[in-house]
Amino acid sequence: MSGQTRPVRVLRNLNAKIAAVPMILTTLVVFVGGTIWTVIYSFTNSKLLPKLQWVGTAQYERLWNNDLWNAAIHNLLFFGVMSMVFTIGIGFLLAVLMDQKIRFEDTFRTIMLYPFALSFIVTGLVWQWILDPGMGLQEVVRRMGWESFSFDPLHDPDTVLYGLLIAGLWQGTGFTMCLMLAGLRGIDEDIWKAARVDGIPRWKTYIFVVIPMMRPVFITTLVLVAAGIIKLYDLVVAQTNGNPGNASQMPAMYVYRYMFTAQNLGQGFAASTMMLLSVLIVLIPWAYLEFGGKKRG
Amino acid sequence: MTHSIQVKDLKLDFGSVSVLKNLNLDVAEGEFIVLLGPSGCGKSTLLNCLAGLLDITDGEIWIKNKNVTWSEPSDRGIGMVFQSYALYPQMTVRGNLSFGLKNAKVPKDEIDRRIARASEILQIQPLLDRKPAALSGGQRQRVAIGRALVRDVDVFLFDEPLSNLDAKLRAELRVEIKRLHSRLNNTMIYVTHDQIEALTLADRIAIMRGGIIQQLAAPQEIYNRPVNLFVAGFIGSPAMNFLKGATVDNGRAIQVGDVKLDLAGYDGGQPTDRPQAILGLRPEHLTIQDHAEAGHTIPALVELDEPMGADALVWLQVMGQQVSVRVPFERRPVKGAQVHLKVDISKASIFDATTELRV
Amino acid sequence: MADTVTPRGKRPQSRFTTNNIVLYGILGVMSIYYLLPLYVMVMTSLKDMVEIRVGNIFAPPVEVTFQPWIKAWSQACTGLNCDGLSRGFWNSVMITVPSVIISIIVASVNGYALVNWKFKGSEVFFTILIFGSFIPYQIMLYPIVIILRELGIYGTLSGLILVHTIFGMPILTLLFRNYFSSLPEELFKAARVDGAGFWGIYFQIMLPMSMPIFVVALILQITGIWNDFLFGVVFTKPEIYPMTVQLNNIVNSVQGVKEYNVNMAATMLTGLVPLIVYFVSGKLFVRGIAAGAVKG
Amino acid sequence: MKTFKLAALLATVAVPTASFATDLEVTHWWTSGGEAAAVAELAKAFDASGDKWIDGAIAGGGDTARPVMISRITGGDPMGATQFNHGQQALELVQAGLMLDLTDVAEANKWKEVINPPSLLDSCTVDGKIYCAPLNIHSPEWLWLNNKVYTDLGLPVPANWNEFVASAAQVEAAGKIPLALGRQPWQSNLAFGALTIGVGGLDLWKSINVDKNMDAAGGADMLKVFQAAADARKLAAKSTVQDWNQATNMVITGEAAGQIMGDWAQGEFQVAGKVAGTDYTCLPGMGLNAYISTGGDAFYFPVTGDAEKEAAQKRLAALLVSPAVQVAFNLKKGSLPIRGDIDMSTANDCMKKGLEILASGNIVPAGDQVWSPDVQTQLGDLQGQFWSGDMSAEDAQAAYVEILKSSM
Repeated sequence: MSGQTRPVRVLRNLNAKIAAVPMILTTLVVFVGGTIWTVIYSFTNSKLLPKLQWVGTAQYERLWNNDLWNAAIHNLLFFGVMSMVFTIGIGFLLAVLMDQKIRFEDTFRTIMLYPFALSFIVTGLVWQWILDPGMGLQEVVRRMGWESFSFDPLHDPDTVLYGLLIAGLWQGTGFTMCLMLAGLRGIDEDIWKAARVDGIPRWKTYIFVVIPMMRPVFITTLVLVAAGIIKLYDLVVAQTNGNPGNASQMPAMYVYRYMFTAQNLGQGFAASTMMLLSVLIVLIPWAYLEFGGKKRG
Repeated sequence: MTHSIQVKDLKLDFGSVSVLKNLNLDVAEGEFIVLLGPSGCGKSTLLNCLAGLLDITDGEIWIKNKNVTWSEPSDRGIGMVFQSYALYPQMTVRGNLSFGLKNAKVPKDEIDRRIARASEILQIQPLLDRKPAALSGGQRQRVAIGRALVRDVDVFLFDEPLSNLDAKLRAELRVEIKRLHSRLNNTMIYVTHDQIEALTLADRIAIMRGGIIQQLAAPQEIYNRPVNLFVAGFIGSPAMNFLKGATVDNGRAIQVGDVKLDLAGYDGGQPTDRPQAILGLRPEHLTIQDHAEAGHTIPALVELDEPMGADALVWLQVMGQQVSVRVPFERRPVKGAQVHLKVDISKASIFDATTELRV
Repeated sequence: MADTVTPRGKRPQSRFTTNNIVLYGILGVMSIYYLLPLYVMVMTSLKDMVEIRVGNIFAPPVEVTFQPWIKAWSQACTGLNCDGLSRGFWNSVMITVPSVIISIIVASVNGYALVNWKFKGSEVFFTILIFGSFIPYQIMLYPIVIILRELGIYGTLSGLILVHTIFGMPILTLLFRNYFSSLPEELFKAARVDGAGFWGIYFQIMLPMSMPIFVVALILQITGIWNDFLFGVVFTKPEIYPMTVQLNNIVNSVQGVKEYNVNMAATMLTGLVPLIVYFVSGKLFVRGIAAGAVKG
Repeated sequence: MKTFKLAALLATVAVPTASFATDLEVTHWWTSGGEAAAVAELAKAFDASGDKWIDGAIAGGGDTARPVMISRITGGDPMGATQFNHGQQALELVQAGLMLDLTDVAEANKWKEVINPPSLLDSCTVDGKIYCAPLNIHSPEWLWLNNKVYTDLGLPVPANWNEFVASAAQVEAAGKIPLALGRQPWQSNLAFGALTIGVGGLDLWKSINVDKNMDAAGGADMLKVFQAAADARKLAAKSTVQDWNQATNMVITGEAAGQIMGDWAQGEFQVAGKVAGTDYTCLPGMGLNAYISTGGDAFYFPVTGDAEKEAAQKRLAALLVSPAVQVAFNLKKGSLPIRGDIDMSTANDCMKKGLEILASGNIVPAGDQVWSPDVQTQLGDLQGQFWSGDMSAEDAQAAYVEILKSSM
């Protein structure tokens, strides 16, 4: 290329742009295109097949008047907050324990990580079974002599989300622990020396020095965990299927149910749009902080 | 003399931030230019622009009388050495040296010849089959220099090449780079924040601040006649002393506190009267004596001294302002003594306090 | 990279300090929590139905039988097909191998381009991509069906590979981007001065340095794609249904009573590939994550 | 068109024609024991005619299978034939021109004359053309009882729902669950539908569901039905299984005394080797009103654009309605045949009861035929919530009326 004339902007680093084509197409066609398509059809009364018969915001009005949807949103919020707090909390705690120069670190790590290799469907089934009052944990404890022992979280509307949580944490905390452990090991050894010289207790060092330093790790973990929570579907379907009543319904299940079982695409799309909107509300401030503020110099 | 590098009206913006502002630079062939400045001054950015690693916003860059403004880095006839060495960790030293040549499709025997020559110059023959991880810092930087050397180019770009080395190695390699320059005699652009490197290596130093070259001149010129307060304060260690005052008597004298100093012999012509002037005095251009000389001395109170081996730096109080003076160790005055400082006005600089320019 | 994963912290002085008892106590209890389901699965899969009905789920089998495993692998029925999971195993391999390879190649190139070859708007695309990782798959089913139909690859293996590549892209690109941005930028600059282009730098400089993160990506993708049910069942047809579809059919098609032992055996057979991957490469996984995947 | 008609005619007349051998992929969600045995009959008959049945069973019920089917049809990679329930599930696919017109097959085989009740064919008809082959009739309003549970307690086996409720306390006292109920919403909805006909009576059911009389839906008679359901849910409180056949299995094993389930439950009893009348009792219309509603399954044949496939699709359509297949299939499935002109003498007690009611004409359309899937889903959600929670009968009725109104 001649060095004298400024190259056409688009052609500069052409190879890099060609290489980014799959990403650009994916984002534009699938994520942006699919989202816009979904939003457009959420204003129609499409049933089994998408049709452009406008009904204004009727689908949304129906959505927000629907007990099931409201229950699903409520459940997701509750489960999401609990899951986020416990996944990150337990993950961090385990990582701290694993970081104490323990013996058999490899063994412990494998034990904690292997559930992540299993699908949510499997996780849901196994835990449904272990928590089954008739033959699971409750029954076993009763047979050992504690007749009045009662542990049946999945069939009580007030506790079913905790039952899901037990399974969700089982599957996900190992991975979080690995992320956190990686973060802990990325921290400069000098920090520990400095803290010891200053006579700061270890737990204080963790809370006031180490955790702030691990901000990027926490953010990555948060993104991964949050993405998983919003998509939560397989686990619930396999473990409780939304029962008892609506006590463990999730928005993704509502979407799927109305799109395919009820054959009311418009309603499903309206629910999808609300979910996407809530994702945007969370993500836009994050993206702004992440990319908006800093520039390379 | 032919131009080796010409930078014409170079501008670089990152978004709304202007990093380089209308920058011009002419470098003669074989010249050793050091870009010096505090961090964030744009010196490394300028080097990256010369290398073609950053796309500029406006202006032109010419290397060897060729407009290379938009050429690929590898087509500009430059070699570059980085602060972190940037050796490819998975390749041996030989692989590192030959990578660029292979990309340029240089014939095999030519590659071998050039590697042999470069490794002889840099004395790295025994290291050729090692991986970078097995080398010491100094060895790594030699290899990094070798990578520029084998490219057989006219211009070498150094981006703080010695900053990661300890003081002793740094001094050794500094001499080696100087030797290399005198042997190869090609153009070198060298970015550093270390003024010793700048003063020892450069034919000319470009002092930068805020994306602007403040002064481009030979080291002695910069040392003795700094163009403004910033350059004056930045160059020289220990730093230049500044005393607030005013030029009086039609510029024939400078009033500092209640002392008036005669400006006869000032290198810079007759300054006009300025109510706000700053007198710049380097510590080595002051002498301590116990008697006053009207128009040539300032009274001072000795506060403390810093022994520096052969010399000592004496800190004194001059009319409420701090002044340091370099004296031979054995001639340092006692603490608390009332002394007089003799000013060598021919080596002093006077700055306008508002424009900060030397007068 | 190995030096980044050595444990930190004070080494406990003796084996029986209070600290140590608490430390190993907590780890032990947690290990029981993690191991319990696996234990139950294994034990149940080795019992016959009679024993399951009378015994408790935690008791080891009185009489070990491998019949459930055999049934799950080669005899369990879905509708009229009674060849168990075996039918889907090779399909899963055929789906997983190309999907994993292609999705990782695409995502690693993305990450590399995002870090080293920024262009106007590249961060915007990346942000949208991250947004994409939050979209529940169910929502995107319909648009994807339309896209695949328009491309004429609905119901084919290539269609499914494309879907896995698309939905694997957000998280993988994030991982690769984070990793590549943790590599020294000067290496990239040096290679450009040395005349290497986009692909030259990618293959000769970046790839050889990126094994840790490739291991992480490999593990995540093998697990994710192997375990996928939704895309496998919606975007393909019975001849190329993955193993999970058969698993679903076995677990959900109840012939009278639920055959828990067969279900558990089927579950473990299906999970075997990702489980082996984790057991074998768990150490590399942590190392890979430590080597830059989580640095923002 | 003429050549197609000819081909179809030929196909139906000369059944075993190996020269036509074509593979047809058939998707359905029949994967339980009795269901799979029934499907095997279809496959056997189709294979015997020289073609090949490629089985595409998707387990997990219609809710799991239908998205797959619809995606594949709209995605342009359709199967050869697919199951849907009678009613409106496939209506839009037909309207979009994605389904094969079977009118010529129907005419050639005189479907209009043989299919009974005729309402089944009406469900297949869109704009005067026929798009599906009805296969069987399922009536959901049955009460299934385990005789042994009652004889062990020294009680007579209940003859209707009221007696069942009356004896429930004794059953419960014996440590048994009176009523087995799977916890999927459609099962609660089904139980409620059965109670409506059983407790509320057929006229009430018809005025709400056929005449869409909302006053009746919100009226006092309907409230009684809701109260009956509220009582019933107490009887089912300890039943926590998900799938219908797990619930049926509780009745088979004597863990539970009874279950409200469609006639397809019979297939499970049969597979378990139980004999109707001796081991178990079936009460159509809950033993109160001997009416049944005529839901069921039909096969649709997506347009493939392949003449050879199309011919095979039409051969299969004709085959499904043919007398021999009807007998073989329905005996295994436990469902009623869609034609009255065949010999079902080998049917067991329960099925005979159904056949009698069918012959007497005491039939009503099924929920899928009178309400859209959207309404059915919402009703299911409501009943799912009602049966497993503590919602009051009044509140549930109000929500019920609201859902029905919203669809009109």
